[in-house]
Amino acid sequence: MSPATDMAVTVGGVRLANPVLAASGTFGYGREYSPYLEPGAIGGLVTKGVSLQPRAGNPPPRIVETACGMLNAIGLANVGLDEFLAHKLPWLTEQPGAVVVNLYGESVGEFAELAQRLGAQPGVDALELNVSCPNVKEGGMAFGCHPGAVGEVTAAAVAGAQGKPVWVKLTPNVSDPAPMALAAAQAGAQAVSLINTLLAMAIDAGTRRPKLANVVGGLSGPAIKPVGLRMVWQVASALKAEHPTVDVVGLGGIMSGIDAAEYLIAGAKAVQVGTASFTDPAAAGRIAAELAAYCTEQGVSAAELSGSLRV
Amino acid sequence: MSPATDMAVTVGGVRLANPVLAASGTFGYGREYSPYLEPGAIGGLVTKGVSLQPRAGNPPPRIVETACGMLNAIGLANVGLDEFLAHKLPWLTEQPGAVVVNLYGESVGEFAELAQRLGAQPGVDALELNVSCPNVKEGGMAFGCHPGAVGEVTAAAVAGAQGKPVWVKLTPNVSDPAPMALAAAQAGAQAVSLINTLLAMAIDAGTRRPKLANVVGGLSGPAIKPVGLRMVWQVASALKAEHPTVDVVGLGGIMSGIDAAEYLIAGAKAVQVGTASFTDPAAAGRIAAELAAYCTEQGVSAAELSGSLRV
Amino acid sequence: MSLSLKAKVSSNEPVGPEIYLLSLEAPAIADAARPGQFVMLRVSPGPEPLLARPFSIHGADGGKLLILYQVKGKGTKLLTQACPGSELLTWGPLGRGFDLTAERPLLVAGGMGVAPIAFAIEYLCNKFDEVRLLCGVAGTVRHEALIKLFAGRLGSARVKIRYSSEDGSIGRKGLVTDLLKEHFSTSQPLKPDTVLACGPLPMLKAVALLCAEFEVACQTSLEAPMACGVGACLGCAIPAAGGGYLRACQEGPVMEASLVDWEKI
Amino acid sequence: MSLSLKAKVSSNEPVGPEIYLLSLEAPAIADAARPGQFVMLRVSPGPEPLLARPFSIHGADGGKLLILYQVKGKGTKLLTQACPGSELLTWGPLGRGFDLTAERPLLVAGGMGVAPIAFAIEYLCNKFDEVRLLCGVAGTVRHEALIKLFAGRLGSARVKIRYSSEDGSIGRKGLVTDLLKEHFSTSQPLKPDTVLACGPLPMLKAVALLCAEFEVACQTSLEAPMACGVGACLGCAIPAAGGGYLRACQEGPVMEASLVDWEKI
Ligand SMILES: Cc1cc2nc3c(=O)[nH]c(=O)nc-3n(C[C@H](O)[C@H](O)[C@H](O)COP(=O)(O)OP(=O)(O)OC[C@H]3O[C@@H](n4cnc5c(N)ncnc54)[C@H](O)[C@@H]3O)c2cc1C
Ligand SMILES: Cc1cc2nc3c(=O)[nH]c(=O)nc-3n(C[C@H](O)[C@H](O)[C@H](O)COP(=O)(O)OP(=O)(O)OC[C@H]3O[C@@H](n4cnc5c(N)ncnc54)[C@H](O)[C@@H]3O)c2cc1C
Ligand SMILES: Cc1cc2nc3c(=O)[nH]c(=O)nc-3n(C[C@H](O)[C@H](O)[C@H](O)COP(=O)(O)O)c2cc1C
Ligand SMILES: Cc1cc2nc3c(=O)[nH]c(=O)nc-3n(C[C@H](O)[C@H](O)[C@H](O)COP(=O)(O)O)c2cc1C
Ligand code: FES
Ligand code: FES
Repeated sequence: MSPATDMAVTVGGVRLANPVLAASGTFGYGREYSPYLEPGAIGGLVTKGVSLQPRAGNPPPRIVETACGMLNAIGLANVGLDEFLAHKLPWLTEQPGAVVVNLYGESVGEFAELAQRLGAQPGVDALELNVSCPNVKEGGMAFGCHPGAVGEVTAAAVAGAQGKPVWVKLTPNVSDPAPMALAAAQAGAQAVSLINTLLAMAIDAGTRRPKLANVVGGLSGPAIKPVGLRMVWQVASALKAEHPTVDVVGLGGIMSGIDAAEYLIAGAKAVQVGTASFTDPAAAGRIAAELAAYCTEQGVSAAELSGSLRV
Repeated sequence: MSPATDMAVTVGGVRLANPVLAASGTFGYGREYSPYLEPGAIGGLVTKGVSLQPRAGNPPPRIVETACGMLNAIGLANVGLDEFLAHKLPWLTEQPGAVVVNLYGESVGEFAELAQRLGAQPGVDALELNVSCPNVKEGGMAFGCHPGAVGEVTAAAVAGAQGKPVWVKLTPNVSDPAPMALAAAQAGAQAVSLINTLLAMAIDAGTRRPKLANVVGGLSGPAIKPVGLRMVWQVASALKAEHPTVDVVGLGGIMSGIDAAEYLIAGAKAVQVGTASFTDPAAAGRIAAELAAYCTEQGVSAAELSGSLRV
Repeated sequence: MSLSLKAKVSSNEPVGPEIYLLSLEAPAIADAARPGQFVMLRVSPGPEPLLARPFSIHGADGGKLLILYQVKGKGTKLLTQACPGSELLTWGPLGRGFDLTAERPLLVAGGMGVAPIAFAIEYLCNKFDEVRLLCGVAGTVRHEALIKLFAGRLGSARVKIRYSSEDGSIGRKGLVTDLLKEHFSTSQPLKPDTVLACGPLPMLKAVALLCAEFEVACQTSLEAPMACGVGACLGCAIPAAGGGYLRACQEGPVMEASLVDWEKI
Repeated sequence: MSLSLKAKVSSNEPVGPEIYLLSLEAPAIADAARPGQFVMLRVSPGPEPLLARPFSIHGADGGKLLILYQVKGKGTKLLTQACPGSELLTWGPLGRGFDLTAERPLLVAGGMGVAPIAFAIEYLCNKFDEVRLLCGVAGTVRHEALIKLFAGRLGSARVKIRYSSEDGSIGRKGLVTDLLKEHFSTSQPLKPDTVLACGPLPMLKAVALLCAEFEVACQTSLEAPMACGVGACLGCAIPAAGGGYLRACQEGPVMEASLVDWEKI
């Protein structure tokens, strides 16, 4: 299908052929899904969160299915920065589509160092700071619930990133994500992405034990879409008023092109597809095609759709 | 079925024949569901939120279905206190099972007045303060997100309630509900019930309008169960350490006896069945029976099950 | 008295494009049912889709409950897959039906609005020698099934049907309200004393206005998104003429047109 | 090369209590499949249940993919309702299968562990005159289907099967590890050089320990909850002997027993 409408967008300083990205932690380092997607089918991908040192992650069980959703407590298992640079990034750089590197530090200093080393890589289009992981003891969500901490982490990353756009991934585990978004914008972020997972839990009534070894985990999937839409709308409205050049990347439960359209309408400039890839390895590409079909039918470009909610 | 095990519990100062209550706003004033439940099938009910003056509620559409959940923006429509006392409470008082009156004020003073007038009614077993409704402009969630405000409202209600137990219904739209629970406990609440609905939104991609006239609404149903379980566990753990006599009433997405058991295991002393009643008008009774069957099979009483999570 | 039960599917057959006739074994509900009332029907035993769907009672015959439904979205699509023998959680009969005490009732149906109207016609045929129905359809192609249905199940000599169709393929070209206006103007002095109407909202609104103009009582069967069906959730709010809201499931689905705020709806 | 496709159900029949044999039209996957590999299968097109289920490839025959599955929970229950002609989203073949280069392999299956082992046997029958299998079942009643299956599909003269059963109703009373120990002790000097095992975790653990004791290489096919099946989610972590974790879907499901930390698993 050749969409009759313009699907290209510029979001958070990155030009995308279409507004659909694969979400961090659900698309590996890209290559895992290459058998299932046409090259160039999606606007790009966000890598699994990279930390300075390799991380083994949490003990299993790490995932459990819930009603229209799933919990994960991976614990930010990842190959570490050196291995990422040596063996993951080169392949990614050769692919069409933007490469956004999601990164995770246990301290402001670690975020700065990661931003510096990753910012220096020509193959990296943007950095996404994970200040919202519910599954780790240090950093993660602890940063993401306080505007001051979000601002500090963001400023440090922006200073280190040598002009590379910095995005900040926000947690939904707050009453109102707008103060966090404004703090990130104030500190120089070019986009905020939301939502990360909702802190949640599952219990096995048979054994009376938590179903996850980590006890709690993050809820994702269609179940959380209504929460994601609400928060994207709140944040997009707040940014529009105070930082109109800072973009929103929306995610949470997107399973179809219509779901993606809803996020754009709510105010996102681009979207990310997470858990859906687990339910269909070709999901991200299919969603991009469905979104293009929707835009064609509606006679709008992707950019025009963004923020077009009529309240 | 006559359960071989003891299902009676005392929760928040109220003795219940079994730990299953019907949740506020999902069971009307009780009578609506009387054709579908055996008398005495459930431990009791929590009424639709009552305010001093009658409230018409929000314009329609007020409800919309989402993946394994629903949004509502009823806007606390209710008959008002006078009508409640004259025409709803008398019938309720004649039924077996506890009567918990959920109440909603726009100010601390209104909460106090409601508590005073309802506390004086012999047919009322406990008061549940709704400081967590996401669908109203004044009061509601605004109170529920700040420990200071929760404490103030609770103290005022406890002072007015003439010894009637006061329960406080907490919102999930916070990073951690434990400070709210501790503030309620400190101010004299005998139980906290959680969770209320998650603030959320749905968009119609065809019309590019919100699906709810109120734009945002509250997410309930199976989709939110993992969030409810996590928060009940957090709050139960916190109260156990600091206010061991204050109980937790758990709710959010309970559809079966096993779901109810999970909440008890997480630390709730009783549970409430909400949205499930919409999917099956006999749900609350069925869930009580299933929970009794589970307890018999496991050889535990309902009281023993409470807080038995092995972490 | 309403009740809830697992109703066994007796048959579930397409009667036209995207239109199905479902027959359920639910004697207790069928016996209590009155025209204009509805049932709530759970189309899946699992949590998705979560809510039950409301359907008007199309007929109640020998312990069987008939439902005439159109495929709209995922719930009704799933319903088409319910095989005979399978069970569907059903509760009812619910709500306020038609008041059938009028002396000269006139029935008005638009499209699928025929579902409850057919039940009312059966009822009225026991009482009157002649029952008049004005029936608006899109055209013979899209609504062939409904037209056949009338010719068949309602094809009693007592039922006098006049059609209007948007494409002119049957009866008068135009809207059913055109027929209604004509009927009001020409039926003097035996003008109907009550109109009983069911159909899409714009049609009901036009019918209500016309009835007000000609000073004829009007009962409209309204739809609203529903969660509980029993008056508990307050989700099914219909703006009331006097301000505030009425519950479609409790004060309705059939409401006196004069009670409804047709501007706000 | 793995790929994803909507596979048409050719047949989906019960072969015993709670055990079904599913045949899917998936030539591209079937052709690429090797024993020990698996596929991910979506049992519902909607969001509930959300995740795909992993199933070992039980056979690959003329473009058909065979899956032998046991009803465990809601996903497999739903799967039993997939009618011939319907389509199931399927991706694979996935993961690391058995290394079948051994000189004197011995197969060990426990219960449903037979699903991938059967595919390995077919493969080995092309290479060896005799293939030995030790098979542990609960008993003839509970595992009648599996036993029949061996007698049937694997009933080649080349396959030498010894049974153990927990209730003594077939073969030796006891566990399959009892058979294995006996086999190790009595098969000298033609002791197997590699054991290929699939079955419940406690069995695999016991098999791994025994192989270590008798210094026989051991490949175990492991299960873990999976979300993606392709190595991306990191959900299927298996504790590794050297610390850290291996992915059951990528470094497994078949893993050298020596790579696994059997204490932590
Ligand atoms: C009292 C009452 C009686 C009804 N009787 C009949 C009947 O006899 N036959 C029949 O075919 N239909 C009837 N309906 C409408 C029927 O309930 C809806 O068509 C059905 O719920 C749609 O479900 P779905 O899952 O297929 O659609 P969804 O996927 O839920 O939605 C598809 C579309 O249908 C609309 N819709 C959903 N629910 C309703 C609703 N309750 N009312 C109106 N539109 C809705 C949605 O807005 C959407 O545009 C009745 C509705 C009410 C309130
Ligand atoms: C690589 C691999 C190959 C497999 N091959 C086969 C096979 O050939 N035949 C077969 O019948 N089964 C096989 N399984 C197991 C099968 O995937 C599960 O039985 C199935 O996912 C259960 O789904 P459900 O929805 O019916 O159960 P659920 O409702 O999800 O759960 C029911 C019970 O099964 C357990 N369970 C769920 N998922 C798994 C899992 N992935 N592994 C183990 N236990 C699980 C749950 O903990 C729960 O106790 C395999 C699993 C893996 C990882
Ligand atoms: C298994 C898994 C791993 C994840 N890992 C990360 C991560 O490393 N960094 C991050 O920022 N988000 C991570 N996420 C969150 C997702 O990127 C996304 O924000 C969330 O899942 C909500 O979107 P979804 O509902 O589409 O999955 C992870 C999610 C899942 C399910
Ligand atoms: C239609 C509807 C109306 C509600 N009204 C109230 C209310 O008046 N007061 C209140 O405290 N909670 C109200 N709630 C919240 C429920 O009591 C409950 O906390 C929430 O729905 C989560 O539980 P569930 O998932 O079992 O429904 C309402 C919920 C719904 C769905
Ligand atoms: S549908 Fe619940 S009150 Fe009408
Ligand atoms: S199942 Fe996702 S990494 Fe193995």
